[in-house]
Amino acid sequence: MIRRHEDIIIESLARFLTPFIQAFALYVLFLGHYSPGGGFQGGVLMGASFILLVIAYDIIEGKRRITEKFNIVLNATGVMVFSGTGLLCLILGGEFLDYSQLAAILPVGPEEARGLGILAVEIGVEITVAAIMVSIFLDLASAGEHEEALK
Amino acid sequence: MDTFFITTGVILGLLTLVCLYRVVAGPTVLDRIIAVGAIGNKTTAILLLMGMIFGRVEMFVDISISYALLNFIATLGAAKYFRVRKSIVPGSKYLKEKGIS
Amino acid sequence: MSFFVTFIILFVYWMVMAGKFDIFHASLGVISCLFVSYMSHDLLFKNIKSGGKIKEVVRFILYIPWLIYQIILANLHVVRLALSPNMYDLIDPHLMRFKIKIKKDISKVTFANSITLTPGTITADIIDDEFVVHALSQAVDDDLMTGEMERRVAHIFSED
Amino acid sequence: MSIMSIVSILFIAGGTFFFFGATVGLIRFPDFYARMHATGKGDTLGAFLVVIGIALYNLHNGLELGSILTSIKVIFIAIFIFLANPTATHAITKGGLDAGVVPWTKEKTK
Repeated sequence: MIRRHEDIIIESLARFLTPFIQAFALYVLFLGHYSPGGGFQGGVLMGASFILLVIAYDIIEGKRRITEKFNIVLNATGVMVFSGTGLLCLILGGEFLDYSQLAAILPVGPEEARGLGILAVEIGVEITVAAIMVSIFLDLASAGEHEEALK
Repeated sequence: MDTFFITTGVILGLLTLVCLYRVVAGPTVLDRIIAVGAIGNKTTAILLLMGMIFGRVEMFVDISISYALLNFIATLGAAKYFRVRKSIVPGSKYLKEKGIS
Repeated sequence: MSFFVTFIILFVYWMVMAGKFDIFHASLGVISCLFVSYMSHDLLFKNIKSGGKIKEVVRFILYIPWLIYQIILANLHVVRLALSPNMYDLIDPHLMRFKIKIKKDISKVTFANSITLTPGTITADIIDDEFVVHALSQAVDDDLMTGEMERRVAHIFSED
Repeated sequence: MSIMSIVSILFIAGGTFFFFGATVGLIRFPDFYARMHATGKGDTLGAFLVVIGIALYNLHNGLELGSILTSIKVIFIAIFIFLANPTATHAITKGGLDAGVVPWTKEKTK
């Protein structure tokens, strides 16, 4: 029922492209403040690379790489990174997401601390967006029954 | 040189509008997918031309790469989605049953 | 093995994309490339064999100019058909199928994409060692039947 | 006007011409397999030429590290288009074949 290697052209190209798309997604995340980009766009590209793999192979291969449980954990981790950074600022005596307070625990000045704080928040956004995209795609593509869809 | 870039961009934009006719009028879904893919290719080029006009190519090239990637994945996904639905054209027979060509 | 090769390729790619060579960005690059190569090191190279890769890459690069010449011919062919007023007399679309001799997956993929890019033919399907090709007019599949492209592709991946 | 800008103008104009041919083919050809021929080839070469022309023109102010890196990135787009476009063409054609769209042939119209 699940036919593997049904189309070697798409499969080879997906295998060739996926690492580069993922590296590009992380590039968009980390250099977002020099060029358009950031957490959301990087997360979309990261999720899209996974969707490309699922399209080229099948849903079983996708679930072998990221299981549903791990996906839920990733969702929660992203939100926790985001809100944890904000809460850390709150605990350190500033307002919510007031990154300059992070300088108290980091060995840098307030300006660099602000940049690092934004980076941490963007990492959280990226993880959440990628995980949510993947789970929405899996739910839609399989209509609730993962073995049936996109074979 | 800017005039040349703007002219090229306008021509490509008009071609995009012509492709839009196929998106609206295409008899089957696959025609629409092709036309959307063609529009995406032109948009990749138009984004780079816009970067040349504004003098910020290093910024627009990232948008262009992302656009090309997402366009490609969207085309593949649409093609795969309509492949598992066996009949697109009403009344057509499934080709594999009677053998191709 | 494939992990390290993937990491090196991705790191070069990252540094070219980033264009910033200070310690902070380089360490970010190392982190993200390690992450990506951990996630997908089995994708880029399925089974790496020692030797022969460099020769294939060189032969592939030497193949590209001939391919670009064929692509330009293909485009002139399509544009001439599209712009000619009596287009319906000139085109004769049909499906054809033929067997090929090359075995490796990568050769098949190269051959299929080359067929798609060259005059008047599109690879529609690959069933084991049989190609289904949609041709736009009768003259072009005679070109394909001479088998020159298949010989060239087989030469790249040393299958001749 | 240096030589490089003239060459890049030629490239971009050629790419626009092939885009034009592809679009006319997309409108005029009888069925979607034939339209596939127009877009799959014409758009590939058109986008490829335009992108290469832009990468060349980007270097006309002299060879600095930043502009060379930007040109390499632009050439990545060209390589990507070169790989991705035939694959998308193949995917749609296979989709049409599997979905049972009968190709238009000459005998049917007579």
